[in-house]
Amino acid sequence: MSAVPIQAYLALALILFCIGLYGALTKRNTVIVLISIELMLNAVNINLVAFSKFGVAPSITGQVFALFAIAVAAAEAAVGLAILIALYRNRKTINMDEMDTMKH
Amino acid sequence: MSFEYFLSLLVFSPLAGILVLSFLPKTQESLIKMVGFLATLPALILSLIAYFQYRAGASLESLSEKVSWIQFGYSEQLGNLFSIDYELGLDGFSLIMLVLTAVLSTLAAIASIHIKKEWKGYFMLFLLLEVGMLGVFAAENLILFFIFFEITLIPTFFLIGKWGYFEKEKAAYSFLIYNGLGSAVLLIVIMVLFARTGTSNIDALMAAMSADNPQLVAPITENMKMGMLIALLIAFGVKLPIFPLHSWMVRVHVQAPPSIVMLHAGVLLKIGAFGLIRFGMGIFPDQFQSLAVLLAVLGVVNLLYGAFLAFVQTDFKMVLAYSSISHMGIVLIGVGALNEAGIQGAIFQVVSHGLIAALLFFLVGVFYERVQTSNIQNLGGMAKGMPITAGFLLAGAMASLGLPGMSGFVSEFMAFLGLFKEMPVLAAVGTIGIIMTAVYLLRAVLGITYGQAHRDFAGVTDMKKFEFVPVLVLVGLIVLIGVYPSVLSEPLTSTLETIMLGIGG
Amino acid sequence: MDLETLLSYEWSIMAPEFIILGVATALSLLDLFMPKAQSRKILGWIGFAGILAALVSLLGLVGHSTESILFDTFRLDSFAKAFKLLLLIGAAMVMLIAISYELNEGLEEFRGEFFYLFLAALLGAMMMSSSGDLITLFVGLELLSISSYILAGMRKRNLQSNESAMKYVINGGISTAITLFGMSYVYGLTGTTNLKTMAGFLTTVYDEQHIYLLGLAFFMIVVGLSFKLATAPFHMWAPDVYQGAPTPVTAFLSVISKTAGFALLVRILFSIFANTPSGDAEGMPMILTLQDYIAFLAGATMIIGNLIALRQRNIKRLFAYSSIAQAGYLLVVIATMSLFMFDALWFYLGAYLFMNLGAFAIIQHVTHKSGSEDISQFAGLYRRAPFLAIAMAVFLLSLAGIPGTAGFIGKLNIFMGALVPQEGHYVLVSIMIAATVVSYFYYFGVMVQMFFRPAADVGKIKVPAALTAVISISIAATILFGVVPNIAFDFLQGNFNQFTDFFQ
Amino acid sequence: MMENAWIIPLFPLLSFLFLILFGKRLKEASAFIGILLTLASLVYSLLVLFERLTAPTYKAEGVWLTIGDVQLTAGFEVNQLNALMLVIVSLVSFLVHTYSKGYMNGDDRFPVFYAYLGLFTFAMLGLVISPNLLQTYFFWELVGLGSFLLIGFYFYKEEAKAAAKKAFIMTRIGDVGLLIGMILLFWQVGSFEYDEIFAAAEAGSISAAMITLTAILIFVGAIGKSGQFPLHTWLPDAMEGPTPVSALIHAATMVAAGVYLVAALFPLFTASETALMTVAVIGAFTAIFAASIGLVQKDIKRVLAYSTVSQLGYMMLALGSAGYVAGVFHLMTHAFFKALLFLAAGSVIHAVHTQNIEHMGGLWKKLRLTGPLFLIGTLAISGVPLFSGFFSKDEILIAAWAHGNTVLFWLAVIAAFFTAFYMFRLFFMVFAGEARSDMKNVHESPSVMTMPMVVLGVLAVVAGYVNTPWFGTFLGDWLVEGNHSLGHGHIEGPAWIMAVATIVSLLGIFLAWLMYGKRSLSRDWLTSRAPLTYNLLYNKYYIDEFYQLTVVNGAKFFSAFLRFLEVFLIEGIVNGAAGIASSLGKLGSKFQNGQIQTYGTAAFVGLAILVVIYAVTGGYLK
Repeated sequence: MSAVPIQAYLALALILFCIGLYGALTKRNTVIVLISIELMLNAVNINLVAFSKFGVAPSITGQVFALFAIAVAAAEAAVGLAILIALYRNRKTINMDEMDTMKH
Repeated sequence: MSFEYFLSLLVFSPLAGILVLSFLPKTQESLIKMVGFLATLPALILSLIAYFQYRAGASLESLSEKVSWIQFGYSEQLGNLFSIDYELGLDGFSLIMLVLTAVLSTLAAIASIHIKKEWKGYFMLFLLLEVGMLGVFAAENLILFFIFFEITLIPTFFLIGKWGYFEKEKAAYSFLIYNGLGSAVLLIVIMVLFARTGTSNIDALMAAMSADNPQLVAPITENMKMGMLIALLIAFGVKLPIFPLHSWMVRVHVQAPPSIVMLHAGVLLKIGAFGLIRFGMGIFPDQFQSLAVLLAVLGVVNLLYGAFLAFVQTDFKMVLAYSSISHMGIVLIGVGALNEAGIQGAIFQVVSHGLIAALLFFLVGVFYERVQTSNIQNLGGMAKGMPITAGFLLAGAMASLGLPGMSGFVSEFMAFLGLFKEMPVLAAVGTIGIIMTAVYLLRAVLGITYGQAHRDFAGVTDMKKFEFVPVLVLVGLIVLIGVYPSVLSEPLTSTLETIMLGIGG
Repeated sequence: MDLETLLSYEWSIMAPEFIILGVATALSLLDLFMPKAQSRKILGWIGFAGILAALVSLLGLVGHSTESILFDTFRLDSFAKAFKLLLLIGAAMVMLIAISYELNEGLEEFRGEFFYLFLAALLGAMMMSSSGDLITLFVGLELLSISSYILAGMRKRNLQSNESAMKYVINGGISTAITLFGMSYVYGLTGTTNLKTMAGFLTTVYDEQHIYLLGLAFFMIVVGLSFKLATAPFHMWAPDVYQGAPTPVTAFLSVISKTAGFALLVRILFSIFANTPSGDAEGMPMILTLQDYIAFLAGATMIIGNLIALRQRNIKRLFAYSSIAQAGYLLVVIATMSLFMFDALWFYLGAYLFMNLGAFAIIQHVTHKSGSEDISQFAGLYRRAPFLAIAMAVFLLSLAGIPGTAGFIGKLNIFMGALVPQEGHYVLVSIMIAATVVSYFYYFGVMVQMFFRPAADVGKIKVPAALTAVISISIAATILFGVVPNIAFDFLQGNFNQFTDFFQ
Repeated sequence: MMENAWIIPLFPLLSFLFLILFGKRLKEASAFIGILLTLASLVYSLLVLFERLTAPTYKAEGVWLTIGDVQLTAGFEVNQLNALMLVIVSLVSFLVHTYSKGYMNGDDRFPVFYAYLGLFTFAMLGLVISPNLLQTYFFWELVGLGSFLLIGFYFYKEEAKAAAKKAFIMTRIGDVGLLIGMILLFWQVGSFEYDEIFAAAEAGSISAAMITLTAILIFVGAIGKSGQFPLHTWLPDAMEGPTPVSALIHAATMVAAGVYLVAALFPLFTASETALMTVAVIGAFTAIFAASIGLVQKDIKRVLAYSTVSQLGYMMLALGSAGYVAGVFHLMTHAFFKALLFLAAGSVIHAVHTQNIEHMGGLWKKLRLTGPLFLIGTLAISGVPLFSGFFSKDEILIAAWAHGNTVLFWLAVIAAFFTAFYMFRLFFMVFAGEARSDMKNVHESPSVMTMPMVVLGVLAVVAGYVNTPWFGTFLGDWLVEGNHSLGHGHIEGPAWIMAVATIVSLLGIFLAWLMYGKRSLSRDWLTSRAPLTYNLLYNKYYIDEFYQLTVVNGAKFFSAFLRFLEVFLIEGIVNGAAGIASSLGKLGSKFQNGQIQTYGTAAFVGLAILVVIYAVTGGYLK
């Protein structure tokens, strides 16, 4: 069977990463931003997994790495949401662009 | 000077005063002032001992100290490269500067009687400043020199900024920034030398630079040398100051308390000249020769620029500030001449102007103390109320305009003697400065002391007892050097010989 | 892997980590079972004791030969020791600062969490400095980051605190993603996450494509980590976060996570890229071709940090920019890659640790006394608390790099490293020195407040014992290492035999 | 004796130091200190002079300052000229000291005055025994200081202040010339020693051009000190000082220092015809120029001042015409009769408390002693036969003629006529006729003032006979003895010159008598005929105004310009730099807008930039 070439996986990951980055940098809604970050992290996971199969020297560690990444991403998201709630309690908004009491 | 740590003791003796002061209650004014004054004496005595023993024929080598201090990198792979020793030592020139510093510090401490507030902090900083100044002249390697050089910076900043006059903070800041930049440039040069040669010992550097194929960590090209010399010129040019880097110094002279200006004009500015001669000439002799003309020109510019600006000032302090600029021009002229006469003249001018400036600023303080102004237009006829002070002021002015029999003449004469040999035309232009000096000084001094009093100064009292001490000492020294210059020239002989050897003159 | 192998490992070399871990867990349990009413200060002291214990055990390990266990995921080389030393000392002092951090609102009931989260973060930092594998590195990094996100938001009733935490977590997430993306490429080109084997593998890479991809990875990692270091281009979060976070956290971020970040950066750069061919004719190692990019970032960081600091009125913001600038100086060390690199980095981080923590201890106390963080709060400090004023002056002078302080020697060391190479980094050095002079403006500005300006209220200021301890230690160290730096250098050269084991 | 000649200047120095320190306590008594100590140096100088008449020149030196391998020496030398000057200076100084006891009586700064006199005398004596140019310059400046202090003695008077300042600065301008000259000479010869300089000049080891240049530069110094044109303006103003001072400094001694300097360096000047010519021309011009101004002045001291200037011009003319002896001879005689005139004038002022001759008159009867003495002085200066001035002036005219400066010769003759005229104009207006203002209780000065005048009076008559064509030219022969480069002791000239001189001076006297004595000729015939000339003369050719307009304002303008530079350019650049830094900071903090995403974007952009640079330069797109 002809395998999908690695370039495809990499391209996909890259595109996913860029979408995530774009979202993280432009969306006003903080939840969306957090999700975009997840997107970026998942792009990494695709990379890792792809490399672990089709990389220069395929090895299982890539997938281990991916697992760790997923765990960490989850933790990060959790913390992010917790902080967002705390903020919402005080500020009554989840809009990114309103979080600028400190500047210059 | 028998025992080992003579110089360290000399340099750090003021710290004892700081220690004592820190235990005194800050309200004990007279006690604090007394301690502050006493703390300057050990350095004075020790330096005088050193001077007279040297005159008596003792060698200065016996004074040098050396303790290994910092080792960058790993000695087993670098040997003693990149190691910085704590090394103090003297030659004739630095010995003289040391004595000058010690004397002026003591006198300035006396002058500090006029300080009105926070004597404790004042004297602590004052003594710290003295440590820095003494160390600068005793340091045997560039990094130590730089450290002491910076140590003078901080106390001066506070002394100006806290105890100065109306625009004190502005003055303090411009002092800090100009000198900060100056020392930054200096640091670059020092570090390049250190990084490339692996040593910062001045003699070692001189040797390394003059050797045909020196043992270097990394090569130093001719261009680099020239660049470093120019950098040095800028660094010390700020201190000296050389036109157009002078504006900070005017502000400081006007805003700082007189006792501090005595030290500032008397010693701190001289560090610039000291560095220029000791390091500029010593380490980069060949490049220095190619810059000599530039220096001479700058010197003449300084001389005239300062003189003409002093001519239109209304505040006596401003006049003195610009006159300092003008007189530093003579140092440059001497250095630019680059022959025995010139260099010796420059060194003489360094000492002489130190004494004269200190005298004049002390007298300014005395006047200000009594009439709360130093503006020429509000003064006049002071010779009636305070004849003695006026007399000394006139004496100071005469010394400063180079009247024979006073130190100013000897230095001025030698500097021009030197320059006339090398560049007669330039020197001839420079002599206009001699005339202008007389013009602006007489205008200012006579404006204050002679003529009709513009205000009624009834009840101004003449100098008090303690005020005589600094004035008499300074005038005495000025006349001594003026009449019997050998007191300076003889200790300098060996130093001059080495320098001339370096520049192959 | 079976039990024998597991037992065969010399676990003792992880003692410090275990201690911290243990204390952290213990604290969390204690916090759980302690009566609500009881003050949690005691937890702080326990944590402090734990850190000291870890410190002692680490000192016990100093003489220990280079060792790596768990398939090279955890290495105890001199580099790790040296940096963990800094981390633990810093942590101990931050702990003291935290213990004496009093606030009527926000923190009180969470004090317990604060302490063990703090220890968790510390643990992460320590892992970062001594792991030999991308995965452990990454986990350590995240342990540090996530804990510090929460720490920043500790004062949950305080809007600024929430906001700073939010900003921190968002930017942090982005940076993590970028770093990780870079790492994934490195992994892909080598097929391993172990740094040592990676390095070995990379020496044989000659494919243009691969080298270019490595280059990309390099930039992603550098930029991602520059978030931790708060250096350009990822520095902008720092001022906001520093301002909003509780002062002890700010201190922690500005010192410990920075130090850990540098440890991580050096670890990755020099084990992965050090002997990777750059693919150019001379076969220069990749790292040297990338040197200039780091230099560029360093220059930018120094300039940005110092220039913007000029305009700050809020003391914590001011110090945020100052710490950006300081990070810039530290980047210079890495950019120059001279034979003095490790010493210079270590010494300057040490000096920076003392002077910055000392300063933050004072800032916390002064600002907390008045509730405002405007630098005018320092007005007349000399009258109100001479000791604080003079100590602060020493720290500021050290930060400004004035002789007689550790900061100066550190800078000296950096300059030397930058100028030793054949073509010295004159531009970089000039920028650094110019930036230093600019920094005089704001450092002395604080001093002008303390010494020249009259105080708003003339009440004397009392300093709690813990803070006094921190300040005294810092001032002592700052001056000691400024006057006789060889103490530090001898220790370094005596015990860490030139970090030669870094590459083995 | 001569071995210790160095002690002569020390007496007055001692007096200076002593009085400066303890004068306050001594009050009037300080006069005696001054008088006694100057007497000491007078006696000593007389002894030295007598010894020198027979013994050879004595010179002693020691090292003063070492520069590299060059050694600058200091010491003293007693040759004919020095010995003579020693006596002249110490004598006049002694007399003035005595005179001042009466004149300054009651002044509350009496001791200070004597201290200053001591200082000046010390400097002047030091000047005349200096064996080298450097030392000469040293004291040259010090006499300037003495003169400055004494002119400004009444410091509270604005005029005195201005005059003192002017005197110091104008002379300093000259001094700079001298300084340059001697330094250039030093690098030519390698020494400041007179004899070495002469040796070099003779050996021709200095280029002619250089000799001329240095000689002229040194002469510039002389111009300044001796109030020659164009640096003469300070001398008349110097009359603000107390009259004894004018007698001592601005008549007899210091102003003659310029002449002395040229005389001392005579061999150098003779080595360059151009230099000699310059000296002669300046001298002659000054002589006639100053005399013409003197014609119309109203202030008794100013008239004398201008006469001094013109007489000094005579001396310069003499030296410039290679008349070494004539110059020195006139210097001596002039010292005596001009000192006499000033002291007498002082006595008059002391009596009538005004200096304006318009308010005087008819004092002959009132001042029985001063009058005749003043007359003697007047006769002497007018060159009436048998008085000292006659012989010396005659020598000068002969020298000028013999040297072929015909034009200058006739100028000198006219000057002589003027001199005679204005001196007698002065005499008649002061002493003849009736008082032109009511002057109460005018009485003769005390003997302490008159005695010195008598002494000078005698000298003003007899001093001429030491060197006459009739009884022999002892002075001349002795002066040039053993030094061929100084020319001959006596220059033979046609006899008619003496006749002409006599006639001219008598004419002058006669005219003055017609106008001011007998009044048969209206006073203002000159004024009415040529008011312009009169104003021109009365305002001293507007030279002061000219200087004010050009030099002073020039300097002021230039300074103002530099100040502008200072404020706007230099300060401006600095502030500009600071501004740039802070505005950059401002810009930076603008980006810091509190928006999280901006920060992220910044990081991303940074990354992008790096990658692009890398792609373009670094690895891939090569």
